[in-house]
Amino acid sequence: MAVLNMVEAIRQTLADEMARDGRILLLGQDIGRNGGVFRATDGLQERFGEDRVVDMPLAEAVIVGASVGLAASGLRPVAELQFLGFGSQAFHQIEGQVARMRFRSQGRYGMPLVIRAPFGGNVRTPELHSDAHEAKYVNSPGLKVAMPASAYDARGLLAEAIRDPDPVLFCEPLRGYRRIKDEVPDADYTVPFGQARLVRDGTDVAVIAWSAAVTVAAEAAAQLAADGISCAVLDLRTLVPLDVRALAEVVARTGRAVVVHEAPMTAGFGAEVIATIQEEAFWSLEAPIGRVTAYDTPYPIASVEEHYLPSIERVKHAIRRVAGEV
Amino acid sequence: MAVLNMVEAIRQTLADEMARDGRILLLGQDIGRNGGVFRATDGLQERFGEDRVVDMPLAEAVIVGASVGLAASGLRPVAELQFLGFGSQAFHQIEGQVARMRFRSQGRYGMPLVIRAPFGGNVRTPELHSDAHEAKYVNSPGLKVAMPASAYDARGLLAEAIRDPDPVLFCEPLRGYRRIKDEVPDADYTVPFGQARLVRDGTDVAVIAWSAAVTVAAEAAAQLAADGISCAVLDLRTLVPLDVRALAEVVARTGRAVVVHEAPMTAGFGAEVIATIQEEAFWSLEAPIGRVTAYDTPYPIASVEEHYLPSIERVKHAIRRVAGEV
Amino acid sequence: MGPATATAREQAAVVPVTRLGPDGVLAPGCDPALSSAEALAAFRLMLLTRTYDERAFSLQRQGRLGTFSPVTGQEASVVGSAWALDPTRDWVVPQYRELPAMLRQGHTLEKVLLYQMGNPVGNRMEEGVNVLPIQISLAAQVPHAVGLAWGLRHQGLDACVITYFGDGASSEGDVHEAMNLAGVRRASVIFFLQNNGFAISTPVAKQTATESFALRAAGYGFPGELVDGNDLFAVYEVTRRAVERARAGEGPTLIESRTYRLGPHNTADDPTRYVDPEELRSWQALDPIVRVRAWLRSEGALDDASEVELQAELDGEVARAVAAAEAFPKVRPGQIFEHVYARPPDRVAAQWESVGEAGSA
Amino acid sequence: MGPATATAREQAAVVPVTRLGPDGVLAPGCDPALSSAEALAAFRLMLLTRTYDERAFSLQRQGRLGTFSPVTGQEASVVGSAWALDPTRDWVVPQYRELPAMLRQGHTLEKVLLYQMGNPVGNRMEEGVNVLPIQISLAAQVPHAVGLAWGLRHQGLDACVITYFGDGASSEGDVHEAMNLAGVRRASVIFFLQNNGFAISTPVAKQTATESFALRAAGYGFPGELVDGNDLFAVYEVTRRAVERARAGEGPTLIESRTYRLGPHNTADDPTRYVDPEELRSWQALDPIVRVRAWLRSEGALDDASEVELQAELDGEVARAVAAAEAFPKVRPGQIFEHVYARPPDRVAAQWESVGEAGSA
Ligand SMILES: Cc1ncc(C[n+]2csc(CCOP(=O)(O)OP(=O)(O)O)c2C)c(N)n1
Ligand SMILES: Cc1ncc(C[n+]2csc(CCOP(=O)(O)OP(=O)(O)O)c2C)c(N)n1
Ligand SMILES: [Mg+2]
Ligand SMILES: [Mg+2]
Repeated sequence: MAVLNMVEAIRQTLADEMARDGRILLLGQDIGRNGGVFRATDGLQERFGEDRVVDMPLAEAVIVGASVGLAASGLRPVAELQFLGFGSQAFHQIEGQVARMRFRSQGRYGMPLVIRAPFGGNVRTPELHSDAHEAKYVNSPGLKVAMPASAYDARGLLAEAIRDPDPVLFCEPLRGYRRIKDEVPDADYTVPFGQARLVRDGTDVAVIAWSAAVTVAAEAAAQLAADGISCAVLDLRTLVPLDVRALAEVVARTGRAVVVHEAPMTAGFGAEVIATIQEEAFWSLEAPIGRVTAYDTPYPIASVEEHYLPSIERVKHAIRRVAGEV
Repeated sequence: MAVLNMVEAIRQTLADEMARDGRILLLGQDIGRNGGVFRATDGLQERFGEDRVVDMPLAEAVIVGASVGLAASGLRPVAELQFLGFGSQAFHQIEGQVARMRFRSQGRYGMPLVIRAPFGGNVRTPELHSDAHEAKYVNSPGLKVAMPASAYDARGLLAEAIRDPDPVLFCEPLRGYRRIKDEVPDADYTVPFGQARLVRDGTDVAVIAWSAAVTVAAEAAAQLAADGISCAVLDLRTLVPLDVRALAEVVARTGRAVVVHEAPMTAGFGAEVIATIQEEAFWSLEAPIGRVTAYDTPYPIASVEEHYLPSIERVKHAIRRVAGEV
Repeated sequence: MGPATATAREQAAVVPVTRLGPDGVLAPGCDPALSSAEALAAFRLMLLTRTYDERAFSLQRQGRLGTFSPVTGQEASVVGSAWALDPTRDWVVPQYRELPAMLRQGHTLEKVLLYQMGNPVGNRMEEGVNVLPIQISLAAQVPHAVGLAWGLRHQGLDACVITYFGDGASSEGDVHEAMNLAGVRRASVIFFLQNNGFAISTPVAKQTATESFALRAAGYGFPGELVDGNDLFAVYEVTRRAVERARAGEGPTLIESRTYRLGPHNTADDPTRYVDPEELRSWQALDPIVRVRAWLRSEGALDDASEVELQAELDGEVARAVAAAEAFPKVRPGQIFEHVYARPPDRVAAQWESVGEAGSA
Repeated sequence: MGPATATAREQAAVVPVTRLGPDGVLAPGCDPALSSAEALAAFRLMLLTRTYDERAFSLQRQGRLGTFSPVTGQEASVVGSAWALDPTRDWVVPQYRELPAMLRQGHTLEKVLLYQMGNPVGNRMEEGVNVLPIQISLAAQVPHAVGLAWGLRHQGLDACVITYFGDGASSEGDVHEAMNLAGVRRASVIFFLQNNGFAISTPVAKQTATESFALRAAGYGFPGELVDGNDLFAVYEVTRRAVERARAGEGPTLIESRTYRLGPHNTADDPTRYVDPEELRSWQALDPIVRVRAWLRSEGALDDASEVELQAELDGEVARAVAAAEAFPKVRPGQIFEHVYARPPDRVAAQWESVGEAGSA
């Protein structure tokens, strides 16, 4: 058992999976000699060779599109988008091809591939690097979407994603690469998809989040505990599959909920969480479910991003409001 | 006053707007000599010339990307995507460029452009032509999204879209091109954005829809009226801006609601409607809000699309369920 | 095979390689690229395609078949290129107008019809049929072909991949990204661009200003060839050369096959709105089937009697496929969910159970 | 201007056009493309850029500036090309590493710094400064340039547009789609591809297999030129030729400017991980500033004293810009909402009102 940050956990998982399964190959921009701009693949090209860790031309659609062909040939590509924001360049390949190839070919060509993509705020990137686009991919059936919030889950969910016969978009929070650290077992394990993680239990308000927003939610909950508000914090881990039961259960206990995410509010995945809860746990609800999200604006310049993103203060305020305190 | 179908209303609006404003130019695939694959631009090239009605190479990203440059030069491009599904090829230009250019340039380069795109089921298209992708664009701040459900609105909203200084994605229901007909005034008018239309008032259940789903909702409501269930039907008309007040008001009257849309359920715009209602009208709600949507699968082969799309039967059933009857 | 060496302009890829003239006579000094037995087999496939197109058109008009895109006019282009492959190890990555290439690889008319009649299982290639599904999202298949070629070679297989795309599709960014990657990786892939004059109504002159699409290859570091796409022998020869390069590990080739769509874009299209009748007539005179037929007759490989017999055989083949497809069990609503996921999310599984019921989500 | 006529290999676009040698001596038979007064002015801008890069680097290390991408090594490439334009009517559509082209068009160091210090208003070009915002989504600006050129000409303006993009960005589909459209529309646009050897760490040999990017132009029906990007005179001359073609209505030109990124990709990059020190040294010997300086000295347009004076002047210019930018009012949270919409949706307006409050949405 070692304490790793998320980027270390991811790197180790990639190495272990590649050692385990010779069909896995990595492809992406600057992932070889440079080891990835965040060093997620540092040392892997040295270890596995240029044929299995491949620096690609600067073209996201063909990184994804070639992965479709590689998968059809019997391999298990793990593609890296340098940033999720540049997944938009490959959007037609992801939603139109990756997600639909099994269906289109009626099972002949499964797509056991993973698309890794960092995203998320608070690391002062230039424009377009931090945007949380997850909802767009969730609304693209055929794809699974994983959003780990801890190093433990980054490892377990990535191993699961690589082994899953379906294509997975694996979103990695930039903020967590260095700043989220926790214990990661040395032994092999996977975290199954569709099982949310109860980060903390509580009786007053359920706070639901994924990826780096879980840290914000947990911190807000911890601070409010001192004030006598007992919050459950649920980390969804994967948005597709969605752990509908866990949502219903936690809200059944609390009767109140707040969703927190880094994407713009309107048509963000928080809306789906709210819709699902009101479908599954309507009669438990004692107050409107709160949303703490980014605004409905493009991701702003880094100097004001902390005002744009859900902050601990905003989450606490929303919890208090939902709890009926303000 | 004439009875027009939606494609006629759109064609007439394009002609009138082009006559009114010399800065408008149309660009798209097969829109010139062929008059568009659905004849939406029939006769316009003859009338306005090859310089203002431009057949483009088969490349969606540059149809949109060139529109950005055309707008920056002071023109008002109206681009046609042959199908909304192929907007995915231009997704980076739409969400990353069109939607953000005003913001990025801090007001120097507004984007008074319109992207017209047909979509929607029940006209037996090949794969990828019918998909309802609206939620992905709604979650792309900077853009407005219009989804007319009648010929009257097609005309009024398109004129408004063309005159609006912000970029507008204008989604046209394929099913309505020939099959939705209603009265369209000859005189110039616009339909303002962000004002939902109460298609029918009612007291038991509010049915909320947009685009061709409005027809399904209205028919279901009409049939249930005979059975003594009184439904209001609200046509959102534009998703961005969203008429939050109209949603709150109609649900305040009915206490119950059903959302109907052609997109897959999970993270479809129905989720946003539900989230908004529960935020704005929670205390009015007497039952969970129902969703009648497409399934969370890729759009299927045409022979089974009627099972995939919200049908009158499924909408009626959902209304009865929400009304507490089943 | 023992063609005359390419001329300088041919090498510059702006004058098409031509072997078999419109009259069915081989250019002076050229040996036929195919033996007469092989040419007859290729001719059979061309004629089967034409026969199918005609039958399918009438089925479509009767409402027994969905919209489809005929191959008519492009038979030499598709058959000549596919003929250069070894179906047991090579792969075809089609757009949607390459029926005979799919058949040559082992796909069946019955399944094609089944799909066009509305049953998705018709789109499943059987194991051993080395074909990817037809592509509706234009050009999106081109990156797949590169990845496929790369992956096969990565696994030590001596396979090459041909991908088809149109003059219209060639404008999509995917084609550029794929060709560039193929150059870098020296992928064993043949980019077979069928320039049939149109993308729906858009003439190629509005699609691009280049003198020849084949010139694009130099921008990616591999050879480009321009070929008369209505000439079975020339198409076969040029593609064969590309296959040999690929097998030798020399990487990709781009081939522009210059041909013409003699029919409508698809059964919903009205080409009289935009096709110049004179241009159409001039290309009708270059019908690829007429040419091969004339050559086969001049070689004594075909005569009136054997052609009547062949046509009857092909009519029968199409009729049997239609009968079999029509006899296939009707599509079920549940098929909406089949093969979407290998491991469906619970929510999707729940929708699946309810499909067809009014109470469904 | 009276250059020697291009050689055949130059015309084939695989050997760079070169005029001013690394020693600052003009190739035999060449007239200088710029008068010594103009060359001195261009040199001033090159040196300002280098001066700015050095100052900005140290500000960044002090935490007074965000991440930025230096121009170092590419000054001749950017300045020489921009110099061929008329800022009063022509337009620049940049990627992000073309600071001096933006300055030449009228943008200011102060605004550049303001943006890099975190105030978005620094990214607003003033009216009359014919520049589009810098582009982070690589290659997405290239279609904009084509539309802009098209739109200006549509309105009867005799303007041309230059767009910059890197060897890395050139692999994106957007570049292909844009160049193809430009060919079809004969748009007055110059595609200026700065091949500086790298896309972050990816060497150009892994980016493409082509012998020269300039060869891509033939695939779109317009000329391509390859130029020594460290040679101010050659870059100016080749770009000037392209501008003249554009003005004459002859359409686009693609220029590959072969240069080298002497510094890191940006201030967060560690090039020692991937740059070959020997290769770096060989390019340091080709420093574009050294060359022009030598020529200016040989012409008597520059000497020790005037250069010291010039450097002091540039240091002062940069220092004043830094001071002005640092004195600018601090960014406000409300700026998140400014200029998002001309007519914001109610919901966005409501968020705007609440921004900065804990109770905000
Ligand atoms: C990405 C995309 N854009 C638009 C369309 C609509 N569309 C279908 S076929 C076609 C023309 C294709 O032309 P070409 O590639 O030359 O092939 P051809 O039909 O001539 O064989 C168009 C525009 C599509 N299917 N996909
Ligand atoms: C579409 C897109 N993909 C990836 C990136 C990340 N990225 C930023 S700069 C860069 C390299 C750009 O190389 P090049 O175009 O050669 O320009 P240079 O930095 O050498 O001037 C990359 C990959 C991006 N900004 N945009
Ligand atoms: Mg074509
Ligand atoms: Mg570069």
